[in-house]
Amino acid sequence: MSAAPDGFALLAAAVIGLPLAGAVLLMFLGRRLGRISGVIASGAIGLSFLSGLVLFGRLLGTPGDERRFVVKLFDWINVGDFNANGEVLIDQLSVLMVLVVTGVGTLIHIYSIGYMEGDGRYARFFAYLNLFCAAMLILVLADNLLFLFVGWEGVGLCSYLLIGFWFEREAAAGAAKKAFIVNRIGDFSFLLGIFLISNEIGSLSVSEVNAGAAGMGATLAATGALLLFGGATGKSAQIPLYVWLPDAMEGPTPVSALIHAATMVTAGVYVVVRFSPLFEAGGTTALTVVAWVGAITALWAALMAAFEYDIKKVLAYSTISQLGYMFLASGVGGYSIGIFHLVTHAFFKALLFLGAGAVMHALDGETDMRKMGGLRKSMPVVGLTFMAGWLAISGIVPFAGFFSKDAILAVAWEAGEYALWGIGLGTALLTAFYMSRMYFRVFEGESMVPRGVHVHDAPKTMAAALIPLGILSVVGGVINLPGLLTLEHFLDPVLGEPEVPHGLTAFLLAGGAVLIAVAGIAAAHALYLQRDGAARRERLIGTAPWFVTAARDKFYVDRIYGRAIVAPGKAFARFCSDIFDKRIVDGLVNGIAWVIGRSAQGGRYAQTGYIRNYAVIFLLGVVIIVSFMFFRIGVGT
Amino acid sequence: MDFPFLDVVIFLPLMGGILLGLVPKNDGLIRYSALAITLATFVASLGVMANFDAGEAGFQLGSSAEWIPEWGVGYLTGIDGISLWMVMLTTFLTPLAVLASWSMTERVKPFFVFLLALETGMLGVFCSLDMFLFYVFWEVSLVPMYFLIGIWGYGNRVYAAMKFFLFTLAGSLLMLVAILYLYFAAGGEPTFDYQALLGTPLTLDVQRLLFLGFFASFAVKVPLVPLHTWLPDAHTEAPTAGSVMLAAVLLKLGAYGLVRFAIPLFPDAARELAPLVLTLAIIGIIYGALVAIVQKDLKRLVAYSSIAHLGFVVLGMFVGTVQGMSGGILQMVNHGLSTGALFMLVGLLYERRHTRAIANYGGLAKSAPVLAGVFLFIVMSSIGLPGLNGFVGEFLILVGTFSSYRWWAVPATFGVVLAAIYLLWAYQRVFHGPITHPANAELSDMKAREWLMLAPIMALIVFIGVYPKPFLDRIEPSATKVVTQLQDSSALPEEVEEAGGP
Amino acid sequence: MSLDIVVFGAMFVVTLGSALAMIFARNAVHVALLLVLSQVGLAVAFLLQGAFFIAAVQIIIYAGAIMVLFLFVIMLLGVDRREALDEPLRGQRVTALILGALLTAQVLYVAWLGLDVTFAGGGQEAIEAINSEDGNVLGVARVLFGRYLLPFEVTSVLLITAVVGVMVLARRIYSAAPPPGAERPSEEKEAVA
Amino acid sequence: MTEVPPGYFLALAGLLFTVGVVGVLIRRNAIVMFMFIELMLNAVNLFFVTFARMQGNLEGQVLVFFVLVVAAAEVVVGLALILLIARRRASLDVDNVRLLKW
Repeated sequence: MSAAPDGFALLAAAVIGLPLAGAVLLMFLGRRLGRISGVIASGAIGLSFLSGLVLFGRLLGTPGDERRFVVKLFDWINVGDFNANGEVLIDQLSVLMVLVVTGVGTLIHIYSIGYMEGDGRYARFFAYLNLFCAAMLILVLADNLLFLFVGWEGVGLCSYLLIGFWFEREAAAGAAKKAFIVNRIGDFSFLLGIFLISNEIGSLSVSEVNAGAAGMGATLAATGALLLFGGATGKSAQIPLYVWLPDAMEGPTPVSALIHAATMVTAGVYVVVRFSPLFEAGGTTALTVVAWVGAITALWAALMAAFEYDIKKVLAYSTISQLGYMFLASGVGGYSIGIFHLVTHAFFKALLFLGAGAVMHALDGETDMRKMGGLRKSMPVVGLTFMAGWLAISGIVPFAGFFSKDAILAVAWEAGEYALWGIGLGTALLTAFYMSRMYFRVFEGESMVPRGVHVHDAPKTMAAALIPLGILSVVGGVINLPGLLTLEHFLDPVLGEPEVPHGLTAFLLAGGAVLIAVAGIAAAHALYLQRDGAARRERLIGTAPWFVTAARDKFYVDRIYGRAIVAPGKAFARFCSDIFDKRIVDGLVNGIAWVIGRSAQGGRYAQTGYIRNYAVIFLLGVVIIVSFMFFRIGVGT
Repeated sequence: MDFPFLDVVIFLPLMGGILLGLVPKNDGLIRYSALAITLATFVASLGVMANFDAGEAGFQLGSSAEWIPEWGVGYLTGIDGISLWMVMLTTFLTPLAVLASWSMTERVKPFFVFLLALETGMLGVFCSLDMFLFYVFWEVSLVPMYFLIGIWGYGNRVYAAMKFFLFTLAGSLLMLVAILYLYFAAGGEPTFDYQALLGTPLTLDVQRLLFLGFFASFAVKVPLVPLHTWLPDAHTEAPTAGSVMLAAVLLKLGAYGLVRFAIPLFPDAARELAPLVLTLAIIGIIYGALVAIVQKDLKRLVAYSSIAHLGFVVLGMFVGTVQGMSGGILQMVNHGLSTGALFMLVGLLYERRHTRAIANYGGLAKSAPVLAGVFLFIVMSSIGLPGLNGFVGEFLILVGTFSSYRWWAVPATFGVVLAAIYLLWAYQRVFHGPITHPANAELSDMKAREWLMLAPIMALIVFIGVYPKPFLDRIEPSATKVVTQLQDSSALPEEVEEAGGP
Repeated sequence: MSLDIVVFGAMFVVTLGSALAMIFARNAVHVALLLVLSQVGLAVAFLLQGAFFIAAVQIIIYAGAIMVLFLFVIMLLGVDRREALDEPLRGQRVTALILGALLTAQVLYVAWLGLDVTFAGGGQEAIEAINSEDGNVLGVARVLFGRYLLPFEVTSVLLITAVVGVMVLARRIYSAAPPPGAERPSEEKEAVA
Repeated sequence: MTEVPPGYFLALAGLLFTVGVVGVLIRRNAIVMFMFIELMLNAVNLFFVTFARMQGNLEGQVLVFFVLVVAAAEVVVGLALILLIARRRASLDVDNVRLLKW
């Protein structure tokens, strides 16, 4: 690590500071700025993107192995031997993430100018978006695990604010709260990981943690890594903490695109990749867990996506599933592949969400796919870009998703994890199927749109975001095209070179993946576009109706969590509050008071009020005292 | 330094209160006078801070005078890095508490006189270096609070005031016995001088008993479960300013007492009984949070959250690491700010709607967006969102706990999750959702006076969250000193191993 | 058997007998008269023991002034008031008698112990000496205005206080309107009448 | 002066005292009770005089003087109180005055 060149600190500060300043400005003056606030926010994040680009350019200007700079922004917490400062790490990985976050972020900001038009809290929305970007940039740039945690929680807060943006709806408010709390459960694990690492390594800096990980011993390293991963399952919506993401679709659609598809939810992947030496130091345990959790989540979420009717929820499950892919890739050692998929996913999933948003915008907020259909003709721009996204996520050559997904499957194969590879392949089939199902139901076939709804294509600002993303979804794969531009090798100094198959194996694997994708699309075509599709669907459901019921009810996971954790917790809390506090503790206190009171009551009866009674008692006392004196002093002496 | 800033700070409110008694019965004049007095106190305390030497671990800026020389009672004051912030917190929040009771119309004069007397009592506790003086201030601070709750409280105020008084009095009597024992056990020239009593040699058995005597008093005040039931009642029934002072400062008296007296005077007993105290602290964290979840009364909910937060403070103080101790002390300030602000906000809601029941609210974010934003900001501070003050304190406490009592840290950290649950759920029910009650639709948003009392707190919350250095730099030397007293330097490593075991 | 013993025996019987009779006398006036008799007997006892001044004061102040005051009050409140014979307090009489008997036993036991105690210092001779030299009154005065001067003066404060207190108490009776808390104003009038 | 040993006088005083006590306990008329109290005071006076004789100085007799003064003051105040009570209650029965009751 060499000293940071001049200007890096300023650039890094600009990258984070611009959206932060925008957020603060809009927070306080938003109401006065009115409509212009959208432009201000977009400008702030756009400038941040430009700063990121400059940073990237300057980074490319330094030799490959020395592209790693730590810049201290401010002193933060220093007590005893514990130190955590506001330090940012500028290397290939973080700059790439900066570009993704600010790039996609800028497009989504621009999209939102049109999408949020007319909303009563227009300025506030952009304030939150800007704040989110700032937090996300802190997350990806932080060199210190604790500083990273600031971003980590910051994005969680913004996610909360934005999911609950339309808080008048009970569902939105509940979803926001659920997202925050479920994430907090993940953070619980994440914090413990921070404690463990800080305690064992004595530092929280990325480089020192990664360097010192090997010295921790396998068990501790694995524990630390898994604790961090526990946090990642919350943020990146993996089993068992994925339940918040489908609900999070209550937020405005640009939010879903930015936060719940492109950026925030990938933070978990980023952390796993960032601390890959720590995960590796834990032997195979930690990585195996990561890979398997990812794979199972990918399949699990894809299953639910296949039965969902809500357009945004399908995309949400799809996101969970794709994030599972990323963890799968990281778990088998393909860190840069995971990041590659993260990038392409950011493109096409943001695109899909924005497209879905445009559809909803056109249909007065309708999200049920059964009430759509045949929209391609009335919304050509949206239809076309959506098609690009659909083909990309399905993994059709040469769209972006093909390259990254194929690379993940290949790297799993090469690692000898055939079971994981198999799950990945199955998920790919499902992915192609449910995405095609969505595309067909929404854009092809007969229109189910109720009469009187005026369908219109995306307004200009929305199209301005859709088209670049559409292009990126088509050609995004080139950034890792073997021989042309290699993201992998760009990241190699940070993450090491992944082991990928070569030659015929690679070709066969890729071909297989494409075939699977085509098969999925064909199945969807047969079930949803052909004339007797409905009948076929009936028959298919008839073979395992219980499974369909279960899948449509999210496999009862929410209910199980509710019954097994929330309800007993609440019952216990009620017990504490109503029984323990009121009856036992207060009961004890009041009981003592009652006993004293009661004995005083008893004593009261002795107070007859008759003077002569008192006098008798007086005399009794006298007799006793005199007797006592006889006894004590001795009689007759 | 020649000017006795500290003594001025201690007695300025009391003097002001006495003068206030002479002011004619004009409510406006009384309010402004009270505000002026408390602001003057705050300014004087800034003088204390300016003259404070950050590198010094011992006591400074104090003065000493004879009081009852026959008994060895003296007027000894002084502050270190721990009490400095407690003093600052008190002087900072009292003007805001005055602002919070601006709309008070009933018996205005005695209210502010009691409030000022309360301030002197609390400042006196934080600055006393004489056990006798300390005890006097300790009890003195009880009386104004009793009247604040009992006279200006809500429905069940008399019960709450009595409960508050009896609980704390019962605890402090045990402490009195312990103080007297210490006084007689010290031998030599009779003295109540804290620093002279510090080195009193005591057998472990005696230490244990005396520690428990002090602990009983402080544990009630903190409060630790199961001695906590006075707190929800007192908080709920107290007027806003009373709740603010109670939560922000009065509870700190207990935690402060632990770190100032219980640990340094009886280090061996403190070390031996630390696991017990830690267990109680953790029970407090979990228990307070759990109970808060199901509360139906907004103020009660905040009150229970105090129990959880103070559990963190006590946890940090007894884990025997500098991080834990510093975090605990910083967390006292943090809790004072965030919970104080929460009570102010609940007070604002109450002023508008005259109800504390959560069920009567809903959808307020629509009618009062700024209020909702401020509320959320404070909630986030209380939850411990990184970048705000609560996180710095909680994190230091937990990281300190983890390094010496690994398994204790796990449930304590879980308390962070619970905090999010109860506060966000309550927030959702109050501010989110549709407006179900017509009165909520016309709810007015923040007014200038309300900004005036919340903006300083919010600024400080961000400042501590982002740049806690000035605070930590002053706390650390004193915290280190206490921690070294708590640690038996030779025996510590094994003990930590033992404690960290299963 | 000297005259002494005869006088003592007579005094003993009169004093104790009249005291006992007080308990059984139904009429308050009779009680008062019996008390006077008993006090006269006591005065004799004082004389027997050489306390001439006290004996005289006993007769003049006690049997005279104080008892007259008693009689005044009895007259004022109605001489014919009869005390009810029943005892409303359960066990009161029995307990009182038992305890009284116990106390009597104790007192007699102590007296019995002291019956044969002799005084080496010759107390009796000393008293006789004083009485014969300066006279009893002068002797008492020497002690009273010597060593006990301050208490003596303090008693004057007590008396003044008592006088003022009684005046205050008595004044209420003649206040124009009965105090609002008065329970039964009609009976009050009746009682005055 | 008499040859009768002081012990007999003491016995007389004690008996008078107990008679006074029993009288107070048994009688219900306030004035009568008061008179029994006087009787007890007189008994005590006899003790003092007898002790003076035993001690050989006059201090016991002086004390009787003080008792007399106190008794006089007490009687005056006490009777005034009785008078007031009697007017309010139309009765001298102390059992009717029981404001101290539960």
